Amino acid sequence: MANESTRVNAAGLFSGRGWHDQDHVPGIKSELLELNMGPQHPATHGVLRLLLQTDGEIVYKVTPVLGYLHRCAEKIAEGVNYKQWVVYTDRFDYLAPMCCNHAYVTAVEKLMGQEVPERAEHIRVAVSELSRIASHLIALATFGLDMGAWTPLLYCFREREEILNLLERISGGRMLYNYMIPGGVRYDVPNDNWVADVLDFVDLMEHNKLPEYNTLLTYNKIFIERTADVGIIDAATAVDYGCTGPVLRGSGVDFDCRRDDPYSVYHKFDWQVQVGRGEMGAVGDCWDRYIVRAREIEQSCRIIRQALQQLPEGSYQALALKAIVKVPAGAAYTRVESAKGELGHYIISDGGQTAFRNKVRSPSFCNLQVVEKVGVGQMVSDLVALVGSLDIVLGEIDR
Amino acid sequence: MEQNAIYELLAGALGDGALGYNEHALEPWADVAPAKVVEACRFLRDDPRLGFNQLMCLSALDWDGLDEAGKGKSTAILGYTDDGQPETSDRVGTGDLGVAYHLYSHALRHKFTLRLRVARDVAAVPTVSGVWTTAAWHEREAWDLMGITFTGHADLRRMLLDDAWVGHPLRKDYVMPDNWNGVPLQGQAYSANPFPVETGGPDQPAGDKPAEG
Amino acid sequence: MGQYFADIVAAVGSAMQGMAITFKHIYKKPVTLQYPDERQVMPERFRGFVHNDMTKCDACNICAKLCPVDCIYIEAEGKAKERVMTRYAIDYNKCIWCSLCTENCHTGSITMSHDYDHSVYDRRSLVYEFMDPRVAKIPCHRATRIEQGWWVEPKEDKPGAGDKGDDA
Amino acid sequence: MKLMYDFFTGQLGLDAAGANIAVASVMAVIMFTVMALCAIILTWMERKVAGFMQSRYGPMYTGRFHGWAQAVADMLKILGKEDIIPTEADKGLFKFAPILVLLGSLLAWAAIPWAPDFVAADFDLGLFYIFAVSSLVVIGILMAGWASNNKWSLYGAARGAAQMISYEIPLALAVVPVVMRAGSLNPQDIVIAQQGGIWHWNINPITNPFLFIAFFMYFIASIAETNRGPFDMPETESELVAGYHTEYTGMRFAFFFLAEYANLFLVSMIAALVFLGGWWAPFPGMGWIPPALNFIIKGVLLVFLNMWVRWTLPRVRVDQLMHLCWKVMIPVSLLCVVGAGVWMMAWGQLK
Repeated sequence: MANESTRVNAAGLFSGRGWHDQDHVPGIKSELLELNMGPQHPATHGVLRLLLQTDGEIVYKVTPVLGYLHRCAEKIAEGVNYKQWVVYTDRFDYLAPMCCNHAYVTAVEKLMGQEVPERAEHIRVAVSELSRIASHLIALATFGLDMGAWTPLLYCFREREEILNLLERISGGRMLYNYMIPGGVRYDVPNDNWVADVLDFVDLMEHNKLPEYNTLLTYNKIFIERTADVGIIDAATAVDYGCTGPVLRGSGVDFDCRRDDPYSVYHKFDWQVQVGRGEMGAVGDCWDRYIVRAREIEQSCRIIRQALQQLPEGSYQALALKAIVKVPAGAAYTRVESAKGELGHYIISDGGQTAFRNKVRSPSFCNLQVVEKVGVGQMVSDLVALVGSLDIVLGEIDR
Repeated sequence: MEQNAIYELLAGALGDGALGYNEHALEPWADVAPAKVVEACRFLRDDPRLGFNQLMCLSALDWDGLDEAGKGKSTAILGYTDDGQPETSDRVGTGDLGVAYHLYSHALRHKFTLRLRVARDVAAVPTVSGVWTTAAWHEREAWDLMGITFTGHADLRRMLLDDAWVGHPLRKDYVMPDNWNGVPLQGQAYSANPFPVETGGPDQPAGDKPAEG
Repeated sequence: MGQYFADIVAAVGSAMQGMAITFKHIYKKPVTLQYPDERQVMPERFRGFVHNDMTKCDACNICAKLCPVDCIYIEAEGKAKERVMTRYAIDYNKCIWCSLCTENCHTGSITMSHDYDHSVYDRRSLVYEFMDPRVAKIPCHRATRIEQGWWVEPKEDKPGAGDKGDDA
Repeated sequence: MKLMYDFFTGQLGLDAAGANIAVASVMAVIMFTVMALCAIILTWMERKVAGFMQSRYGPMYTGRFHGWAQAVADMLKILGKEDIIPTEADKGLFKFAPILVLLGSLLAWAAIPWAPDFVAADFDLGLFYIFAVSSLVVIGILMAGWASNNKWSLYGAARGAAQMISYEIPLALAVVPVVMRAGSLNPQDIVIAQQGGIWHWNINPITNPFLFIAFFMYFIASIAETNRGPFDMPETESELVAGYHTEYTGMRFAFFFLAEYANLFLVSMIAALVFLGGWWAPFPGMGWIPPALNFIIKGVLLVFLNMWVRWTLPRVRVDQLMHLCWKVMIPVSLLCVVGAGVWMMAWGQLK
């Protein structure tokens, strides 16, 4: 209900009247409150710790502290052979593990110069997009929960359960799949009409589930009041801070690795890249990032439909499942559009069984850095909205 | 724009700073002198023909144990001997450290890779966080895990590990300490059975029921 | 001034639509399973607890080597021909259910069962000794539970809660 | 009340003062058991309503049929919990805060008329007394937030106090038109004034549209008064973990829990009393339903409406909360007061 004049434009409030330097009440010394938001805090989506300095409700300084979930995955990559490390990629972005598998496996194939059969690529795209929908569902759900809406969380998890069941039938695992290997996928599509079930799910998702979330949350006035003009990241800041994925697209930059730096068989499908246009407030506010994710679910549904309808026959593995995968010496950086943004692997191999160096460029790591700049001057509730809209996963930040 | 054309422009701008260009590698990269890296990055970003406005990835590297041809034995994690004791390494790292910059241009849709090598004992590289702010966190992580100091960085603290941690884990000659503030780090040996089951003891695994025997 | 009333109308309108949806869900059938009494039918490729069939296993050590977390402990004596295995244990504390061990087992003895609910009172009983006759059977395995009399047969699942794969 | 009074003075031969005390103590016992029961039933109802709205069952296990014993189990569990007081906490305030919060809502129950002449304390300023007493809760919340020596609780307490104080104004303003129509502050007179079927209830938009708007103002302000639904800023899970009662465990937390549901039922009963015709049945033919049951059914329906709103709408930010109160609710309430007055003058409905 707050109209233009009274809306607390936090940035304006902060810079406009120099909130801090003047004494509120002459003679009474007031100082900033030093607060710890995290690592055990419901709003930080995992073990992130934000050191806040606040003056009343307005946040004066944010310093993220990371490393609570550091599992030395890059050091382990130097001791574990290429096939065994696929298991560790599941644990980076555990909400969209198929995309992480896809990123690592594409990198190793580029190093090996390994051709992947068409059928395997189609299955990989379909399965990655299913994982992306599952991840976006959690993003919508937890962002709604941060805004206080309990019910959308349960509906999104109900849909996510469907996806987990489908992925469980094809790969065997519910949340962590270890499904892709350099040169293809480990199992073929199950023959008990899995493809038909996926297509049914996709139709269900696009035609009556998404409209339901939209009426319940997206176009709810209170939700719009809480997210429009909040945590505005303009395009220049987004690019300068290396943000990628829905965060970058929410700020109006039309960039998506699947289309602009094509890998796998994405070039065969037609779909649109969703960009934030500032419908409810400034371009690049929390609502834009939210709506980009919501619309990306529709696009993923379209991609899955095309990928599975044009599923070619043929083998699904280029190399027999040898125990050890040999990779010739060399270095390569490849990137993939994972659910959170651009997930890149820079692998240097020295011809041995294990990688010489395997650097993981995780999207949430770069997206989170924006909080230091954009979080200042927001209210505490808006900071929660900002962190929620960035949709960070601490598994891939701390690696 | 073609990779080597980009390199020509860079060499032109940098003069002696650009040390060389490895064209026929899987992913061609340009070597740059550490002193000139900020100038190179600023040029790559600001030149209208190049426009590298996104630093995709800044990775710290340790070239110890890898010879020129890119072959060589990478020292696996210092694992455990058969009887379960951790292998201590007497090897002292001699190779030099390095940093790799992967750049991308949104407008012109092309990529470029920049690498530099720096001696192990004086591992200092000027920071590029002035050019791309995203480099700040990547450099803090590089300092934290690899031990490369970035001169001119705003607040070079450890990114992932605790501030009181000693040593830089991703170096090839890194040996994990036995414990940290009293917490045993080595843990039980991997290969041996962590819980030797006595024969017939009271807490003989009794399946699901509480172990009242 | 117009914005003032537009805000009110938008707020009331969107709140009503939201409430209509939540009310509709009251008379829809809930989708949750009452876990201990109703169980989901696991699909055929489901990766439950690792189980090794001692009769077929010939201590070739491939599974121990392939395991990314080294949770399979094998001890054997003697050379190739009269190689005798004295100990085969899988440490379920560490096992991450990645089924890499089942891939390259040439005798097919190591398989992933369909059991997933396995809670014990003592961590030590999670290190399961396959060769040791004294040790009680694995509590999680279906056969053991049927013996102990509290196995709940997974009934036909709810629509969309997993397919009709048989329960291995 | 009169019946009990005559019974005590008649049969037991107590003098006037003794009979009054006896009647008051009997009523106190009744009130407390009703409140404890209401807390338990409403807790169970909330979990069931939330469950079914979110396409799940809610408690099903304890007590076999639809988990009816879940709330009783919760209460026993809470009583069994360890009673932790944070070391640096201000012990005195920490212990007294929950009592004050519970006191605030329990006192207000005394003036609620359940049936004709069946009310714990029947005095002419009943409605005024209810609103006066229920502002005690604000002090309790501030005490709890400050005493638990936790920065997040302080945030919750500050937000809670600001919200409850500012929402008392529209709450009271919304009731003023009803008092004008009934001509008295005594809840019994207000209900008697709404005699006859649903047509004579205050909420009837045709007899007085401003009263109809006043009902919604009252309902929204009552949600804010109980820190629930879209206005649960003081105890948001996502920011302040549990706001002012984060550090409370065991019996003290049970007080807060009890107070929340008692307050919820209290505001719903006042709404039923003031707008929906108290203990009168909606249609003339339904005279056989005992009056108290009518009253309770209306209260529970309003509680359901409250829960329905809570489980649908997202949370309003603190400054938007204040804007809603001062810039929207109060002007509209004032409009209702003036409008209702003029409307009544025009149609001669004034007593």
